[in-house]
Amino acid sequence: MRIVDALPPVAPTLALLIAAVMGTLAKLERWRRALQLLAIVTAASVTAMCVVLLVHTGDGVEVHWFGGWTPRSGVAGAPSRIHAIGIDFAVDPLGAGMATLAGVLVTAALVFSWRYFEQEAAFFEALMLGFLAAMVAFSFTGDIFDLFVFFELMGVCAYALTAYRVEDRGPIQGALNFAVTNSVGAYLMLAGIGLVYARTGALNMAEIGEALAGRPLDGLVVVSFLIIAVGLMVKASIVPFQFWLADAHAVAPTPVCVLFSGVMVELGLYGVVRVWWSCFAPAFGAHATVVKGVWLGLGISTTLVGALFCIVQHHIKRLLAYSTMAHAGMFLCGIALFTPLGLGAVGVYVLGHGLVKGSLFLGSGLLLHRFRSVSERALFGRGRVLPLAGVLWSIAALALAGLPPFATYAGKGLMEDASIHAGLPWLPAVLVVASALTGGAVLRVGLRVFLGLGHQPPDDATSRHAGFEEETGEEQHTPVTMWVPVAALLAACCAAGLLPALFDGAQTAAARLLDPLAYGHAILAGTPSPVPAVHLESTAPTLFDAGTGAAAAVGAVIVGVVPCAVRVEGRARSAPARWLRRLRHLQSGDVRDYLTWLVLGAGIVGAVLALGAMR
Amino acid sequence: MDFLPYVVSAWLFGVGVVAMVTARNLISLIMALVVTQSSTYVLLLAIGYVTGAAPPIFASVPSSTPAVDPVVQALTLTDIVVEATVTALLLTFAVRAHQRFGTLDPRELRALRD
Amino acid sequence: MTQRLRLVLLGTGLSTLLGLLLWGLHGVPPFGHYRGPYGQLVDTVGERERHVTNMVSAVNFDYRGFDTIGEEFILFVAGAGCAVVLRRQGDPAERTEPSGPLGATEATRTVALLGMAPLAVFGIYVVAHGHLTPGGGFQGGCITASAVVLVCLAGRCRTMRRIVPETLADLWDSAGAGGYVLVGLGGLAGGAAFLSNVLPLGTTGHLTSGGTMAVISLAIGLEVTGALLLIVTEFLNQLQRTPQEDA
Amino acid sequence: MIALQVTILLVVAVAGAVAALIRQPKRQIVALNIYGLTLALLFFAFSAPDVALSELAVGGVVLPMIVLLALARVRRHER
Repeated sequence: MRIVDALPPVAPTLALLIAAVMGTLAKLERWRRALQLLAIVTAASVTAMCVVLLVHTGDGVEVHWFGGWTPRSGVAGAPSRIHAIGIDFAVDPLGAGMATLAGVLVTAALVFSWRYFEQEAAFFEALMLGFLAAMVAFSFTGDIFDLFVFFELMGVCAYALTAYRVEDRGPIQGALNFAVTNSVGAYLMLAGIGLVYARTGALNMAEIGEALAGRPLDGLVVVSFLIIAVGLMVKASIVPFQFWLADAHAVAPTPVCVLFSGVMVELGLYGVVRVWWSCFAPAFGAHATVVKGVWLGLGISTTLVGALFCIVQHHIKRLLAYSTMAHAGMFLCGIALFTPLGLGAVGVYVLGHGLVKGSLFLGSGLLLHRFRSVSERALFGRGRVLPLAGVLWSIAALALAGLPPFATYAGKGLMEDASIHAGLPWLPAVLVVASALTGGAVLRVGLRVFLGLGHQPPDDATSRHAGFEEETGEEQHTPVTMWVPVAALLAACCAAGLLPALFDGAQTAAARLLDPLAYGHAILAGTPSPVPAVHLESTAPTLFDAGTGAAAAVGAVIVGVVPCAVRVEGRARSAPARWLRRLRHLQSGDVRDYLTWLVLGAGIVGAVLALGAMR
Repeated sequence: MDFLPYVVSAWLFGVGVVAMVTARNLISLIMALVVTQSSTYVLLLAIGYVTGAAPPIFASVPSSTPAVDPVVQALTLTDIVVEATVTALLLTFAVRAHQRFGTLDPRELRALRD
Repeated sequence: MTQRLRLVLLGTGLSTLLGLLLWGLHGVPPFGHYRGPYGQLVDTVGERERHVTNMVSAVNFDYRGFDTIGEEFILFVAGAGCAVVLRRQGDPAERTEPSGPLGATEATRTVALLGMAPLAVFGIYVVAHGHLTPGGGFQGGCITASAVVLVCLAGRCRTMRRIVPETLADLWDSAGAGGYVLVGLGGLAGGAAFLSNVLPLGTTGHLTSGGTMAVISLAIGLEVTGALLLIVTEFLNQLQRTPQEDA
Repeated sequence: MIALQVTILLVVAVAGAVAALIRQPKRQIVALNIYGLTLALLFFAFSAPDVALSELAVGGVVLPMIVLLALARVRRHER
């Protein structure tokens, strides 16, 4: 057995084992530093394993059958099929890439939190490692129930981490809303898995795909896909399932927000992609266009709502959370193109976005550590003492908008090319506007906080209250362990943008994922999956990409500078402001409202899907 | 009549969701969540049931006896563990929320509004 | 949002969603006529291949053992999460031990104390026989933990804490969860796949049959007992908060 | 489908609705406990003794106990 064959199971379980060990030792305050170091080393090793797998899976799917239970054929009832009796990890480049991103971000977050928590921080590292293991296993698994189990593990770690700062009022509320909405989503997903199992008698995704293919589409298939996708989309913060996102982000410790925004939301979409192409795409056949339309609709609404809420925010962590939502919408649009280039572009974009957003969240953590506030108004001009942070923040803001040569630029450019090829020439405009708005909002925060540009905002009670979520008392010094991850993530995003091999690899990997039959053969029959004979597009940057990149960056600068130059506070009574306030009231903080939207959204999406599929 | 178990499962889901949305008390809401989740147990076990078949345990019967599907039962077991743990965690949130806000009414817990 | 609006929206959404669900369920084989290959496969080969008689345990601890690792860690993380959320922030010396927080009477105390030992033994029995008869680490762990908690219900939380101090529960929790992973890695170290059943399978029907399954069941039993006791202990610690802390 | 299963299913449906919709937390715990026991019965009737045993332990003992403890904590605070 080669070493690399052992890596898929070892990567997540190593993190789990260390988490279990740290659970016992968590209360030993004297060993605190040693435990933190152990956690960082573990996360870094897991990341290294994922990188090796990413490189190695360039030429196929790395399959590991737990317990050595390889599939078998010739079973009574359905003798022609090959049946999986165990659980498999099927690591393909996209899965390995997501796992690598998770590993990098967890490592960066752990390094950042070296000096972040002044009070006791028992179990923090154990929870973070559990979270990492869940994300890695979620990316690797080829079994739909295993996907659910690690979806839940990811959720439970995330709920506990959201509530980590129990000293304050907010975290409990944020964690509660997060946990209740995501749990209902998970139950829907499980019911969907039950329906699929009733039809196919299989839990392996490749086997499900084969069993569902070639039959007329019926209610069971449509509904099971609907509820599985809704469960995953709650995690992916797609409108109208997104309400938990801002509440949880606003209150979770900043190193945890890095993971929520940088990779957890994206993993929700990864789950949708995995389930759709492995299990359901062959069964939908020609009706796939309905799914495509629904996803485009959801993606665009998510993008616009996220971007709009982003620019009107003054709470920096909430602002970043809404920007994540806007990006999740863009990713869904890219996925809905149903082409290798589109999906590959999303892969690159997710990577770039995760790194930049991680850097930005850690930057806001830096501000929080230094000034005990994340309110744009309360921090006005106070960032002048941290010029380096200001520079990094502004670069990251422009990178978020898609400034060359960052990976976000490459991802967005490729996605724009892909939408033109797919016959949706208006989609690039949406992408440019949304990235200009979100990047601009972040830039505006930078200009106000680090340069004190524009008017001193009114120091009203709400702004003073809103920022001081976490602790009180000011810090004089920012430890180097906080600077390094902020800069390193930004540098990594830049480096990833300069790797053309990455773009080609992403497209090839996407082409393979879009070919469910090849995937099924690779897993069930054990034959390596060939590169499908589809036409792959050029991933070289075009003049058009440069144009849209420049437009987004210039747009971001305009969106960033204008509010500093013009007094907007006085216009609170104008019609758009009133309309916007009404819209913001939807984010009521009451979990019962969120559940209502979830059920209503699932019903509407389902009705559209059903009507389209039965036509 | 053969459709009844599935109707009961859907009913439990619906009742649970309605109870959650109309709850005036977080602990009530969490208990309603438990009922919502139990709909998945009924669904899974109903799917795997075979009329007249034995439990998938061959301690006192030969293994050639027709038995119901053991896989859904294993899945349901996992599901029950998940339920117990998520409920415990949610209850700790409720306890803390009550400590911080002095109430369990979801309407009052809106400290997050900015 | 007003309650009325909420109900209207929920009514619309829920009736649509339930309609869709029933439409989907319409495609499920009629109740009692299921013929899925997976379960049949396990029922056919399970006893022969695994030398155990409980097919549910064969699935949970062997064929789909990796799911169970995930499940164990959900429990583990939830225990840690409860400890994090309920961690105390006051001076422990100020706390007073509650006596009978649930208002136990003398009669219930006696019943509870008498019931404790047999219940604990039964729990261990259920853990040990999981691969043969209904039961296993999870069910047995729940029963064992309940037995310990009975002592507390009988109004003797201090005694309960002496039987199982928090550190011991912590240790069980970690040992169970970590032990399961070690069993998996053992398979890998033996040159086979992760979670390969590398121990001798024994004779079907015997207590020692099933190879690693018995070890896994034990690990789960430990972990479930530990995690549940940890959660209960955290809640009990809450009960003894001094009023000053709440202010 | 036999009459026993139909009966228990109907009982479960009623008990579930009661457990979900009762508003008074203390009574709700009792209702939830009863609901857990009816579910365990149903699982026995569905030839799933493993699951029934689990549900008996969780729905019959563990869950009500934790909810009771949480409620006791809240009550204590209110006093």
